[in-house]
Amino acid sequence: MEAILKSDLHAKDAHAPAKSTLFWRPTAQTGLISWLTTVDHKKIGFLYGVFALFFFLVGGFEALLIRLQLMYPNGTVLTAQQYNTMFTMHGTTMIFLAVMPLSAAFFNFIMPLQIGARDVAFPRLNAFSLWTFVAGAIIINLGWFMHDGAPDGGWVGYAPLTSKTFAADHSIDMWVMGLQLLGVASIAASLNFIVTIINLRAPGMTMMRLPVFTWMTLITAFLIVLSFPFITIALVELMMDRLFGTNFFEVSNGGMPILWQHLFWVFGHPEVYILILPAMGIVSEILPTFSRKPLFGYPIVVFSGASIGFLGFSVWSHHMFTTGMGTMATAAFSLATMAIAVPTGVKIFNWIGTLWNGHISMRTPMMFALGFVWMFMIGGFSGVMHSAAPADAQQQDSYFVIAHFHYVLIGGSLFALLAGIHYWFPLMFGRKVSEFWGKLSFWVIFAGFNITFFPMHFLGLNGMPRRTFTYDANLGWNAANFIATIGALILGVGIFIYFAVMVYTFLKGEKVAKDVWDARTLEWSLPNPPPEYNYRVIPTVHARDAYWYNKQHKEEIAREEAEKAKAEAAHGGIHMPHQSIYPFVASLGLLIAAVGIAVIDHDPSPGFWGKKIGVSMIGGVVMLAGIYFWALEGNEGYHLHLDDEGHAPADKNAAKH
Amino acid sequence: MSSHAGTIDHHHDPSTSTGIPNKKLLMWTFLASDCMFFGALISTHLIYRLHPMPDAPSPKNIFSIELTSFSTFILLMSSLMMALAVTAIQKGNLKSMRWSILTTIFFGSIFLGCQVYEFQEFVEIKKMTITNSMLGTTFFTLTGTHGTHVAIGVLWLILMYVRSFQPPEAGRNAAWFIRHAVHIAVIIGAILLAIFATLALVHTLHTGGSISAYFGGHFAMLAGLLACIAAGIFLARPNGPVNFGEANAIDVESMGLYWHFVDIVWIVIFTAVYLLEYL
Amino acid sequence: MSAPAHSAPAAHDHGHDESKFQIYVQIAMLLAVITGVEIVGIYLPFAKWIIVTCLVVLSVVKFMYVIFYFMHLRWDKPFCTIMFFIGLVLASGTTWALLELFMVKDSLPLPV
Amino acid sequence: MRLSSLLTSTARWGRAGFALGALALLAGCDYNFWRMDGHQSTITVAGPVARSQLEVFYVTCWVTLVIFILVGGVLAYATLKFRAKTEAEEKAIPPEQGHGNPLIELGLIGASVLALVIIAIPTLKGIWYTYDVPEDRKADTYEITATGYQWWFKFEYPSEQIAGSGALTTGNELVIPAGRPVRVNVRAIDVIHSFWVPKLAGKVDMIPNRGNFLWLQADEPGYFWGQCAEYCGDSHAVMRFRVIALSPKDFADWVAQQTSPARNVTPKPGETAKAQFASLRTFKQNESGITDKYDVAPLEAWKAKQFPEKGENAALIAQGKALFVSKTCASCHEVRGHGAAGISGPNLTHIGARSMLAAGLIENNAEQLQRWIHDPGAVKPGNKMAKGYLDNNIKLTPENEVALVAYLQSLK
Ligand code: HEA
Ligand code: HEA
Ligand code: HEC
Ligand code: CUA
Ligand SMILES: [Cu+2]
Repeated sequence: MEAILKSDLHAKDAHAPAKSTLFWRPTAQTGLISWLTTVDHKKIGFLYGVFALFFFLVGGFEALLIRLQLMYPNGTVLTAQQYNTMFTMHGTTMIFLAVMPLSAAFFNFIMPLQIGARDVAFPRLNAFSLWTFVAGAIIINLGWFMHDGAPDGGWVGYAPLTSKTFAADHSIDMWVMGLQLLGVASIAASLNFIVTIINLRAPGMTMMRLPVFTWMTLITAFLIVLSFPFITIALVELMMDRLFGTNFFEVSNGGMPILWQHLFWVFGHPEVYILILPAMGIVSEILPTFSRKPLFGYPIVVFSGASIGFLGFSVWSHHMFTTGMGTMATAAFSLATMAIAVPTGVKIFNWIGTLWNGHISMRTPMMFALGFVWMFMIGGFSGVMHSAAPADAQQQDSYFVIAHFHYVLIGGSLFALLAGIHYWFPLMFGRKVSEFWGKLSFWVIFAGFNITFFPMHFLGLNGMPRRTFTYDANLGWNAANFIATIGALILGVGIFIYFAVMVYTFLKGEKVAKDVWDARTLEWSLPNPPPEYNYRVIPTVHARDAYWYNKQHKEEIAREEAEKAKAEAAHGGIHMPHQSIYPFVASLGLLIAAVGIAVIDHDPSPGFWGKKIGVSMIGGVVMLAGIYFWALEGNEGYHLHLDDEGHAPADKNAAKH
Repeated sequence: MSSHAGTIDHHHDPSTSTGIPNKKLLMWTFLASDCMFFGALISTHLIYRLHPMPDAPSPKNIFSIELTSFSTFILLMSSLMMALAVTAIQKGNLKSMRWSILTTIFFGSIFLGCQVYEFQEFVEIKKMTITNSMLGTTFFTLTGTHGTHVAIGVLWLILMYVRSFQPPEAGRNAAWFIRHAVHIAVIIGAILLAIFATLALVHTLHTGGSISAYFGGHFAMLAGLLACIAAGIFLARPNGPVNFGEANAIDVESMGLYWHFVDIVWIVIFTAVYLLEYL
Repeated sequence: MSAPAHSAPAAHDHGHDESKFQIYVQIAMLLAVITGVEIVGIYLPFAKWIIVTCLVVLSVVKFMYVIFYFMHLRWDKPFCTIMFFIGLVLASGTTWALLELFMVKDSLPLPV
Repeated sequence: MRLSSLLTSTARWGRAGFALGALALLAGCDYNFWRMDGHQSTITVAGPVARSQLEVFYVTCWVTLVIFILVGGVLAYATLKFRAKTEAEEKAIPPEQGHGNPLIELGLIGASVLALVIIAIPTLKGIWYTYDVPEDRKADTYEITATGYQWWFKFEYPSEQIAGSGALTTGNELVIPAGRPVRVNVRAIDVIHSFWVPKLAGKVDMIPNRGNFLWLQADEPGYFWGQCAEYCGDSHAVMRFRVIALSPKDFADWVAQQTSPARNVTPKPGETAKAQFASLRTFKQNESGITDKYDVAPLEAWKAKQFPEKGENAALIAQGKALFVSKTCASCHEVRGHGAAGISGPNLTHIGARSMLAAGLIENNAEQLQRWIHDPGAVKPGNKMAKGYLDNNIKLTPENEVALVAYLQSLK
């Protein structure tokens, strides 16, 4: 393993004795400390998943309240302010705290396994991303527990409604600072993924052999690092307006509120592809596995993913067709938006091509994946209807948009993510959800989803505006709203079944051997759950569906592995990174600083800055200290020496080099 | 594990799939992302410059192109020194690297000093604040963000410089840790004191005050500055073997990429924000 | 993590580095000169568009020199260049598009 | 459980789910939502702009529907046809196959592009057509300025100038001539709003510091529902308005009536204010403010509102007129000719002749009007009138309320 040793740049430490008196080297494998200090991509992925699912339930609960309020005309479940808070938090939660981190969970857990790596390129940065995400989620949700209440500016936070003049309390501050932290977390994580995918591929894993899910991870990561800066700047400008009285969106001093919309949607449109591309990656793994065929048109699926990502940067103004951009700009964005249908269609066609002539086995993941293809198609078609600007003038901000994006977000992203959970569950936990309960939950979710959102197309065309807490009985919207609410309740039941079964399976589900699905990609060559070091021997990749090839060439591969294992043992065992608390400390500092900026009153009486600056500074110092120690403690790690059964010796420190 | 002295190829890292060291790839990707940050900020500034309020202040009457040209020149030179620092450490020439880094820090601090001076002048003499006009808002935010990047760069340079004195087995050496912290504090102190002393001197000269009054009035500040410099020299004396060498070139190089990027952003700002206003 | 173990890493060209020093200094001088030309340029009595074009071109030249030499893109793997240019091109493209969008007649802010 | 039994049982459950859904559908059948002809329908349109937008929609709808049937058909076929029937077949590996087929891919890409071209052509036409009044109709165009406020609309008629007080101004009900193109300049002062009358035209945003406009035309006289379509804070949902299109003659009459000052009702000597008040009942949260009869013939109802109410009590009205000033109403509302010239609320000069109150939220009748001035905040969450006048601790007695109501009703 010369390679790994070389990547370890602390040359001198090679001779250093084990004990460090200055830096805490946690080694706990269980308990709170082990989770707070973990740098293992699998544990981090698991934590992302747990937080994401929790927030999905919270967001779903908010959605149910929305639906209950709208069940009948002139509903009284929520007040206007509560309702506005609810859809703001529902949108923000679902997009930033549920679907994105759930994708991140898969990026973390699966992607390194798929490329035959032992971890991501920067394990501690990975931990930092996780905890910063958690910090952001806390800040956004802090309002529920405070007098000012949770944010109510809509998930797009259009200025000047979110400026100090029209939203004087702290709720918007929390929204801004929370999103800001989520941005930091997402960018840091994505930088890490990009480097990992580009640089840590196993020998033979060329770019055109990468599993499609890994490809989509790469493209998504690119979208994140390139689009989040725009919302970051938009939020900085809004925050400067709110804190220091600058003029970015201050109309009386020449500010143009429309600028916020541009900055937001330059981010916002790529964001929706950030939500869908991982889903497409998951589906591109599941369909071949259960059709028992390689993916049809691999290169073109990859290429279309990249072009969706690229085109995604040139269409943002289709969210602004009604802002009066003039004919030329409207036409240009209209056409560019339509163009995206082509690469997306290519994916659909190739998925069908994958099924063609296969031996399709209808297991639960496959059900969700096929559900995805159907539902996403419908959502995509209503997207194309939006892209025709004159038609969109009637649809914009109506329930037609709500229908469109729930079809792509739930029928699309969420279905695929639920499919992914089922698909990789046996690998992650060594247990498998029972087919009966899996399929039952699928059908209930599928039916509930369509009953909820299909009528919304009609509501939209019938003129029901979105973000409205009430409506009158004489507008012809009663039936559709009632049905949608019933659908949402059915959907809720479906989700409940899904999670109940998942928890049950996690605890007492049927144990399965490795590679239950007879799958194609490398991660399935691992025992389940995968050991901390992933691969005992870094695999050599010979073909696109690497593990499929290996299964076909068993002897050759066995010989190869034995040789490599010997070479590796000779070189000092498996290199593992140390656990570290400092990424957590740095995130904690960010959390404190954000609380200081967002929540503490700007009280001018005791000294100019009041207490605000104090708390923010404490946070800043904690963060800097975290980063400083993080840099100083170094990344030398330790070595694992496996015995023949693949067990590591109990005491890790003893294995230090 | 051996340090392969003399055989490290700085353009190829065999442990990665592409041969590009991870840290370098990380930095380049981050810089691509940073392009978008500054793209958003510069767009904001230019959009508002192209659609000013009727009574908007004219930048021509506010900017001082001489000062800005000077600081632009300084920043370019700092970039040169940074590039030299990287070459030095790639050849294992620690001493040369330290001097180059120190010079880079020095130039960077001059740039920051100029910016502090510029901001102060705009606010106090030209009466342009961050709140009283759109120009102030976008100008201060844009150049301020750039200045923050420079400040972070200077801090990073300082940390790297001090890091180059780290003895082997530092993890067990608490005394070193304290020395290390003091060293950093001393350098930051020296920079801050130097900036403020210089600004005060400029102020004195501008307002026609006497030099002796300046020395009298700022005695403590100047004494502190001298003390910091002395302490800095003392802490930088040769003190046994260090754990910093050719293998760390990648760290210095990544830092260099960041520093140069800050420089090229300034190239764009200098043209788009300053020069174009004079046409 | 390990790529196919390349045989002996390409011999490190120390000789090259002496000339690098020269190159760096020369480029720094060149950059300084260009900056000087730019500053003089804004006072020249030419048509505005000529000067703007010249300024843009000169800045781009400076920019390219810094990234290709100081930041060694010239000597690095092309992948680094691609990586950076993705961000650069998108950022410039978006900035350009935004400026255009705000120049459209319909987008002009209301006269006060 | 065996796989086959599994499949049948899930299929059973699936069917049960759909049955449940169908039940839900039936439950709501009193209002048939497939028939999309509500007041804000974008399908049953009443003007050329909305019609052209609808045509574009139909094109997109048909094209995508055809593609859906084709692609979905193939997908369904593939799923059913290539499904592994037995467990053995599931385990077996299908024969080695190609990894793609460039010809098919290119063909499908070409077909998609073609489909998009079919959509793109009417789209482009529509963009230019809906943008501004066609050249040949320009001369005939009627111009109006609409301004959005949190949470009501102000409408100004620049071509109807009134000596001493500028352009004719109304609130929340926009009256336009039918059969003529109307160009609406949309403005906003506080936050972003959007002007949307679904049956006449798609929406255009009202953005502070930005000069947007749209055009629309009502083919026939009619009464149309409008709605603010950009989230603008607490009461966005109930920021509504109405558009009333009148025949040229009716329109001219209306303008003549509106441009005259507020109506004066002078009490006959000796007439006393009858404290005839319907004691205010308590309203539920969000209780509807419209009666069932209301939208049977809205245009006729609106027309009826143009004439003085029967049984007016002139003395009561005079009392209300005095209260309107003493209770600070006049500081926010204008009643031209009655010395009230506030500008932060809707112009009330002819409020009695409007069909709706509080920006299209409640019907304009005595009961609802009293409900409104009694506690505007309970009717419309967070609105500025509640903040402005109830927060000033101005308490109206029931007698005050009745007098004010009578007064406002008299302003025809
Ligand atoms: C997962 C997220 C996701 C995805 C993938 C998409 C995909 C698309 N979206 Fe959507 N969109 C959202 C999430 C998403 N959207 C959200 C959240 C909003 C609302 C934001 C807010 O305001 O709050 C929104 C809003 C939105 C609008 C603005 C509506 C408005 O507010 O007025 C528009 C307008 O053009 C649009 C268009 C599209 C298009 C053209 C696609 C295309 O990518 C779809 C392409 C797919 C297909 C077309 C189907 C498959 C193709 C074939 C089978 C090939 C053949 C087909 C043809 C030739 C037509 N979307
Ligand atoms: C990925 C994103 C995502 C997802 C998954 C969903 C899921 C759902 N959404 Fe929505 N939604 C958005 C993104 C998403 N949404 C966005 C971005 C907006 C726009 C916001 C804005 O306008 O600013 C929006 C807006 C929106 C509206 C419009 C509000 C308005 O404009 O006035 C509605 C209305 O019906 C709605 C409904 C639903 C429903 C019923 C679900 C269901 O699918 C939810 C299913 C889940 C459950 C039913 C949970 C089940 C759990 C339990 C029953 C347990 C509960 C207990 C605990 C909390 C422990 N959503
Ligand atoms: C602080 C300013 C303010 C004061 C004082 C005020 N109003 Fe209002 N009024 C408003 C505003 C603002 C609205 C629009 C509210 C909305 O629809 O959101 C309004 C709306 C109305 C309406 C409905 C108008 C329409 O076109 O729908 C009536 C009637 C009315 N006010 C009557 C009164 C009376 C009577 C009083 C005094 C008792 C009064 N107002 C005092 C600000 C005020
Ligand atoms: Cu005004 Cu919504
Ligand atoms: Cu979009």
